[in-house]
Amino acid sequence: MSLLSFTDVSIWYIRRGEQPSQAVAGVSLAVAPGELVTIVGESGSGKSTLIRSAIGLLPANSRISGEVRLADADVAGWSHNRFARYRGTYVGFIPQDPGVSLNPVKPIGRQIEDALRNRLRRHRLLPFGNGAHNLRIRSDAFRFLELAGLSAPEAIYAKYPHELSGGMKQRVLIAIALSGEPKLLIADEPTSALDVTVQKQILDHLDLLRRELGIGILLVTHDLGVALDRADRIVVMRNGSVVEEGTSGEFLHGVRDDYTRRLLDAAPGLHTGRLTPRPIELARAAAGEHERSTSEYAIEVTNVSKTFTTRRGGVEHSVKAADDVSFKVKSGTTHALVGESGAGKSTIARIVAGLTAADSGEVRLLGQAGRWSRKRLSRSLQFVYQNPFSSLDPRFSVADLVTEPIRVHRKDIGRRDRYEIALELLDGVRLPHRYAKHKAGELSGGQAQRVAIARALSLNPEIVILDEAVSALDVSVQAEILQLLADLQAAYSLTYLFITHDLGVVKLLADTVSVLRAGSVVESADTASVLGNPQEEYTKLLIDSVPGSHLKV
Amino acid sequence: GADGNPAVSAKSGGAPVKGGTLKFAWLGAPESIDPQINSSFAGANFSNNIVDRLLFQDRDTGEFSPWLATKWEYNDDITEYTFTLREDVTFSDGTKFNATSVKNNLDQFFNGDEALGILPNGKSYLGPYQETQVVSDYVVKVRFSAPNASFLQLSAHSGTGNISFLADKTLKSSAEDRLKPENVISTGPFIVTEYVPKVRTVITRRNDYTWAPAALGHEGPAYLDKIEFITIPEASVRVGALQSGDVPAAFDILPTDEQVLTAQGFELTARINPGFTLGWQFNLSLAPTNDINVRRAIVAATDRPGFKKTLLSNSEGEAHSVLTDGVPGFADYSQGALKYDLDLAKKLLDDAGWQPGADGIRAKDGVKLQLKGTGNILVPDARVTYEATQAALKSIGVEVEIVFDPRNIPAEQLTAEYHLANINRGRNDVAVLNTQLNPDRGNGAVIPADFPDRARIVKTFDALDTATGAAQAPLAKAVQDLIHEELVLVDPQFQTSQVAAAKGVQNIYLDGADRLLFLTTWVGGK
Amino acid sequence: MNYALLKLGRALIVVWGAFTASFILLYLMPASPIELLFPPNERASIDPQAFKEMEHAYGFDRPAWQQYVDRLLAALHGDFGTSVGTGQPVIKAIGEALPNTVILAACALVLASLFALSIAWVATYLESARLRNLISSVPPLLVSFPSFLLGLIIIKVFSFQLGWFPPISGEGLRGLVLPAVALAIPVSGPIAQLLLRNFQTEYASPYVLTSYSKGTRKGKVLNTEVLRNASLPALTQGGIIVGELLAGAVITETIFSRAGIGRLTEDAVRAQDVPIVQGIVMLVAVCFVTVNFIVDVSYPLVDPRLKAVSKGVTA
Amino acid sequence: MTMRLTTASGLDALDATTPSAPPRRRFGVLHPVVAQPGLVLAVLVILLAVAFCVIPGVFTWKDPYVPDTSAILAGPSAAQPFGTDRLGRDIYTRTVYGTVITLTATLLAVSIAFFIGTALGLVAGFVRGVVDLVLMRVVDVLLSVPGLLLTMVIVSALGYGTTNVAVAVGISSVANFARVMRAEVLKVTQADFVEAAASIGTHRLAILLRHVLPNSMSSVVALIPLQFGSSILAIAALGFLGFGAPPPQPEWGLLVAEGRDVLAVAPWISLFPGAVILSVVLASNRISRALQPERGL
Ligand SMILES: Nc1ncnc2c1ncn2[C@@H]1O[C@H](COP(=O)(O)OP(=O)(O)OP(=O)(O)O)[C@@H](O)[C@H]1O
Ligand SMILES: Nc1ncnc2c1ncn2[C@@H]1O[C@H](COP(=O)(O)OP(=O)(O)OP(=O)(O)O)[C@@H](O)[C@H]1O
Ligand SMILES: [Mg+2]
Ligand SMILES: [Mg+2]
Repeated sequence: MSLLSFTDVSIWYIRRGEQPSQAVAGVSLAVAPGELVTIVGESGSGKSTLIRSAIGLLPANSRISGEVRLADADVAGWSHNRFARYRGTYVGFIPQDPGVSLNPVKPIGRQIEDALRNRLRRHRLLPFGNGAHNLRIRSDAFRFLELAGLSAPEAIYAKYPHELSGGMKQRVLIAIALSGEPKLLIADEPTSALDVTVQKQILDHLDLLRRELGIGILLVTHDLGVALDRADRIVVMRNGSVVEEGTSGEFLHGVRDDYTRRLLDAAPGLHTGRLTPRPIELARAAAGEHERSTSEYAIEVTNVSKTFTTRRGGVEHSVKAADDVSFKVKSGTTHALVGESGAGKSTIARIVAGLTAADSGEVRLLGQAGRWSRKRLSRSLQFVYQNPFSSLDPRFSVADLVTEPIRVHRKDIGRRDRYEIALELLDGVRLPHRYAKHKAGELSGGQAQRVAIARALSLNPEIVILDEAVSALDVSVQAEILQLLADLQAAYSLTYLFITHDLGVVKLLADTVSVLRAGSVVESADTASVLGNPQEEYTKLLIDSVPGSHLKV
Repeated sequence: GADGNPAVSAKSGGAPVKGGTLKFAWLGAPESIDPQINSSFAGANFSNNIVDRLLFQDRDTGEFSPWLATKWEYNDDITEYTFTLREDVTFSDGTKFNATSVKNNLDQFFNGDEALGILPNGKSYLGPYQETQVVSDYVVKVRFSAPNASFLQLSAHSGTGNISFLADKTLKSSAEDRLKPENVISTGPFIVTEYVPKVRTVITRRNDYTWAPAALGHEGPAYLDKIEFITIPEASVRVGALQSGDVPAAFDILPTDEQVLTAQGFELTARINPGFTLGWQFNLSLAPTNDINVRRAIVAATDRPGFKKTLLSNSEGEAHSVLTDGVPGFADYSQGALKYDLDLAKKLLDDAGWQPGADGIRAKDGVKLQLKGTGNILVPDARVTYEATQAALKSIGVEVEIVFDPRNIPAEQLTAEYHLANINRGRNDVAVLNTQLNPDRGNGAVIPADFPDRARIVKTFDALDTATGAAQAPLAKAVQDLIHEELVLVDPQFQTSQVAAAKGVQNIYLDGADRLLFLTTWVGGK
Repeated sequence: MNYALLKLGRALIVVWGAFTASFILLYLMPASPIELLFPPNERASIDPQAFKEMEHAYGFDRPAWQQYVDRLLAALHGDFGTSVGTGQPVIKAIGEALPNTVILAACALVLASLFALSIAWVATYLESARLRNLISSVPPLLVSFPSFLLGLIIIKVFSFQLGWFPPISGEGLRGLVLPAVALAIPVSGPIAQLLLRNFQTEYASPYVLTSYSKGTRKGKVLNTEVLRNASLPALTQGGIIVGELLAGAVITETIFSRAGIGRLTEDAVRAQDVPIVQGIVMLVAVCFVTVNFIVDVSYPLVDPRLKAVSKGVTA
Repeated sequence: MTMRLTTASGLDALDATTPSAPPRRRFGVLHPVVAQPGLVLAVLVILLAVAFCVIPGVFTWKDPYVPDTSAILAGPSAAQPFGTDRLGRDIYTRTVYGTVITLTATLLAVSIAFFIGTALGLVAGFVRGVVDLVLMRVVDVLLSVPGLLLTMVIVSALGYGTTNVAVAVGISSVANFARVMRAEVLKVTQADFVEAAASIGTHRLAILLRHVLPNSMSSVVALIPLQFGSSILAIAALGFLGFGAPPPQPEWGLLVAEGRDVLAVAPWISLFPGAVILSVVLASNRISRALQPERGL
């Protein structure tokens, strides 16, 4: 018998005055004890909606039809209070974002004790005010924290969530989910917000729990690599329906569905070599040619250091974001900076782009040292931000956005001409002309990032710095943008400084790579040698953690 | 005096009952319990019960009779007053009241005392005060540098500017100490025993009080043990508290509530405020009110009988003169200069060349008949009558803008910008005309220095200071003629009143200046 | 510690600013305060000599800057001069009025908070969208109600019509009920709006889902998770709420015949009793900055996120 | 922090295979009426109030100023829907004609608050440093004295009258706009697109005018109707206390105040204008809520 079964479940969201929108359309699915089922799909495909219905956590504006069976009960549409009996004890839940899923003003220990108390009270095991029970609860809490992979629970027991790292918070959440000793765990992208190394640890741990405790796990992810690595069964969802279902092996041997195929192709972890640029119809930016430098290295960073000092609640903290960093980038090539969150990647990128001043060290661009004026610098170097929506003024039209640099630099070019240039630039990033009149807010993430790239190219720069320019995008969109970048690089002979935390992406695009950790360069060489033959322990760990990297298509 | 509007008055029922506490709700609160600081209405009403006057003024005839002084005389110039004092009067701390007490009090009232922080509170009331001489233990002489006929009434006055006598201990107390009840010592029938600013003031009977004014027909101490003055600023709450029985008596009853309360069986004690009738004084220095025809027209457009019929309450009176009916020397102009005649008003303006303009407002030589005036927010019905006059004037092409709360308009601005200034000044003496309108004194009508015949006008006014009693009557008539007929200085609206309402409280007494005197009041009956 | 000093410095600057601003405003007033001692139509007949002496006695005849410096120095010693109306020292007049207002305001604050909290709680707890909307529409109604009419209506209904409470709040707790309610209602409006919004945002936070997933019932989720997070930010409005209470007292105290800061304010403004008005402005400003200072300094203590971060532990 | 973006459909619209049309509206043009009856009602109330200002003659044929001694203190009836006052004037007519006085004053107050406040907030938030420090202390001072008290003090300094009251209410609300504007400007200047504009060498003033100002306006604009409502209340409260428009002007607060003393005898004098004030304030608050950028739930 299965722990959880969905039978023809459909879920709608209603909004006043609008037609209900269907987020899940007739899904049937079951999870057996000891089984790990993953649901894969792009953002908005209804993954979260579906699994939340199994624990009664759908928002109030949702409507459900079909049957959601936990053990023997059909729980579809139950109220919170009615559901309380099943939650925790029968089904545990690991939420998507550990950063916001713990109450920020409660100590960790209390949060897990709450869960334990709920269970004990329900079983009428907890007479009020009994010290022995409090002790028992505490030792239980320690036990579950350990079970979730936190080796020293005493150390974090009295701490608050903000004092823990993302991985630790996620483990606390796992401990909370386990504390009711549930038969079924539901995890909604439990690792998407975490670094790859941490992600691997957490997933390994879930695997272990499943094997040791025989818990059934329903795992949602948008990363096909993760699914292929671990799942007994993979379910691919799109637009609310299941488009394909099968085992990992079946998937690798060929999929029927076109969409699944594309997902598979796009998964960075499965890639082996560099992208080949496709030809682009050159639309020479009308901003005019300017002399291109002839120096061998476009970027030379020498002994750059940067320390940030912040005040919080009156106390000063200093963080060494860049520590004696040096690397060089040949003109016309791509250099990748990789490392975990907080390693200092952005800081270095911003120093190179002149957005942040370094404490010490030297940055040489196109063979020239010394200070560049903003205007001069922006002709040769452009910066593309991680989040296209925040880097594009939401009130400007796409045409205005991509030609804003031209408006600033070339007062002689009139409005009409600028519009022409804008259309050419949109061609360059393969965005249909009709978007020229749209506002940035009306675009999808991928489209917006294309606009940001077009804007960066408008002044015909030699260097483009891309700070996690694709991290915020869905895998399939990510692949398209990466391809576009490769195409553009070939067409315009650009030098890229490419920042990412995803080694899979590095393989696709970078000629050389620097691995950063806590502000300093651990290893810096050409991509093939770093990835193929890592010298440092840390690099090895990073490479090992890339999901799907062990699989062979 | 003429009694055009008999005031509603409580009937006293049965024999007086001794004892009991009276809770008495009213609008204001004494800003200080020092009787010499008496600029507020509530302050004067409260202190009237803890002090005595030299003389007692009959509220109907205006005649003076003995109180603390048994005898009084003045010289022919009316610059020197000699009072012979009662010898059995004591302050509540046991010290004697004598000629020195009078001197010390008048001196401090006039000069203040910087060391004690006492302001010269009486400076503007005592006028040309020079000194007080102690003739003997119980004879005292008050001297002025110029004739001051009105001092006689002032010595009986209980309204703003009254003279109160305090014991030496009080006179030597600092301003701050005088906020403590035990330091405020006087000769009156009650002693202040509790003072919570803006909330409550309690006065308690003096049992050894034996010097009530004979004219009041009362002997010995007061009947009530205690009176608790409770401040309820909101009119509707005050009446509500009265109706719900939370307080048995209340003062400052609004005209609109009179009828309701009478219908509910409350007894109303009401009296017209003696002195000026409430109204506008014209500004003779400003165009267009410097045109006598404009002034005449405004006076003719004011429907005084109409107000009495439709807007005013029972206790309020139609204005017959610049003076209220009861003031000695009053003359009636209601059928003459003050007659309501809208057509006449129009004709006056037409004849004077004020032609209606496109917007309906009259104009002459580019000057529009647009006037600025002040109103009065303290007397509720003043709002109504002024607004009615305003509407009537509008209908004949005169536009008036009224500022109803003129309290923060400085005097200079008032004379420089306002054509019509509200007056409403209490004093049961014709001298009030002199202080207010004499071009050499208050000059309320802002008569310019080069005004034709100014000297004669001043002389007519000044003459009021040179006579008292019956001799003053023709002089008073001459001044009123000047005001209403010759110069047209004021536009009276109506006679204001004070109203108290009560159930089961007998003989609430409003004295000659319309201030409360609780000497003869008792609770009980009914 | 530095942080507290910084906040304290700011608070002092604000108080000084309020002092200066009130001095300028009041000094620029058209009429001389002495004139205002007399009824308008008697002003012309004031003896000029007496006028001068009184002006001198109050110190209104000196140059503005000198008065400013003197007053500032005196104010530093807690002396705000004496009331022009009564001759009482300002500090004393305010000191006498303050306790009444504090009691009233404290009761009103408690009532208002409880009321606002209940609205927010119930509106979040209810499952029915219709009921939820109904309850959520209460705070805007409270905010929009003309408070000057409210007191009169309350007293008319509950005192005169029903006779439940005395109309004048002289003695005892019973007399405090109506004025406290009349003051609490308008004040609770903005608080309720704020709490309602906070409750909704907090209730929509993911950690609430975590709590539910532990098997907690809805009421307990609201009490143990949402309540604190949603109501703490309301503390930052503390200064403004205290100000609102004092301002609300102006009308409430008049209607319910209570002596207090509100009545004192209205009287003083009307009578243009400059020293008293300035004293009250200073009192309010000091209350505001004190409450804000306390909130600023204590907030890190109640919100662990703002506590000194002692080096995050890393996995 | 890593953040994943979701577009409305969550799909890249470039993808030819995915339909991404927004859900169709059920009620067509009428949609907002059915969806938000409260908002529609609020707009209607405001429109009616505006109509009162512009064409009062359409709503009543009486004169708001002429006394009528034959109908003194008459209760509400078909002829006088709101009853009459002590001079026999029709309260309904006076309320209609009073709208223009109250609303013009409100408009003046809100404009003062909006322009000065927004400018202060913009400068403080954009220039930062000492200017910010000084301006924010000024705002703190304004905030430290509650609105009603501050306006009372200002009015007593400036003198009574509608205009002065409006100016005073405006000044006392400057701080609200300044604070919101500053916070918004701070938020916007943190945005990557401002840095991006600066990095291509855009002039600071151009950044301020083209990027910062337009993007920070939405919150202050949403504050306008809210402030409009509270200004009506403040102006009415001052009118009630007798600081505002001189009689016989039918300013709303004054209308309520005129009935204050006769509440027991003729409650309609206060209650009807009071109800009108309530509904207009409620309506503008509702509109403000609709303008507020959506958040949470
Ligand atoms: N509370 C809600 N109200 C209305 N629509 C919603 C709500 N939550 C989600 N949706 C919509 O339902 C659809 C499915 O959302 P869901 O969160 O289940 O997708 P998902 O696959 O989990 O996406 P992601 O990978 O971004 O988490 C989306 O179009 C989303 O916009
Ligand atoms: N402006 C700043 N002020 C203070 N500290 C900063 C600032 N910018 C970065 N830091 C700190 O410097 C360190 C490195 O940050 P940086 O943004 O360069 O890391 P990153 O590798 O880009 O991380 P991520 O992958 O999360 O973007 C972090 O600890 C960060 O908190
Ligand atoms: Mg999801
Ligand atoms: Mg970064």
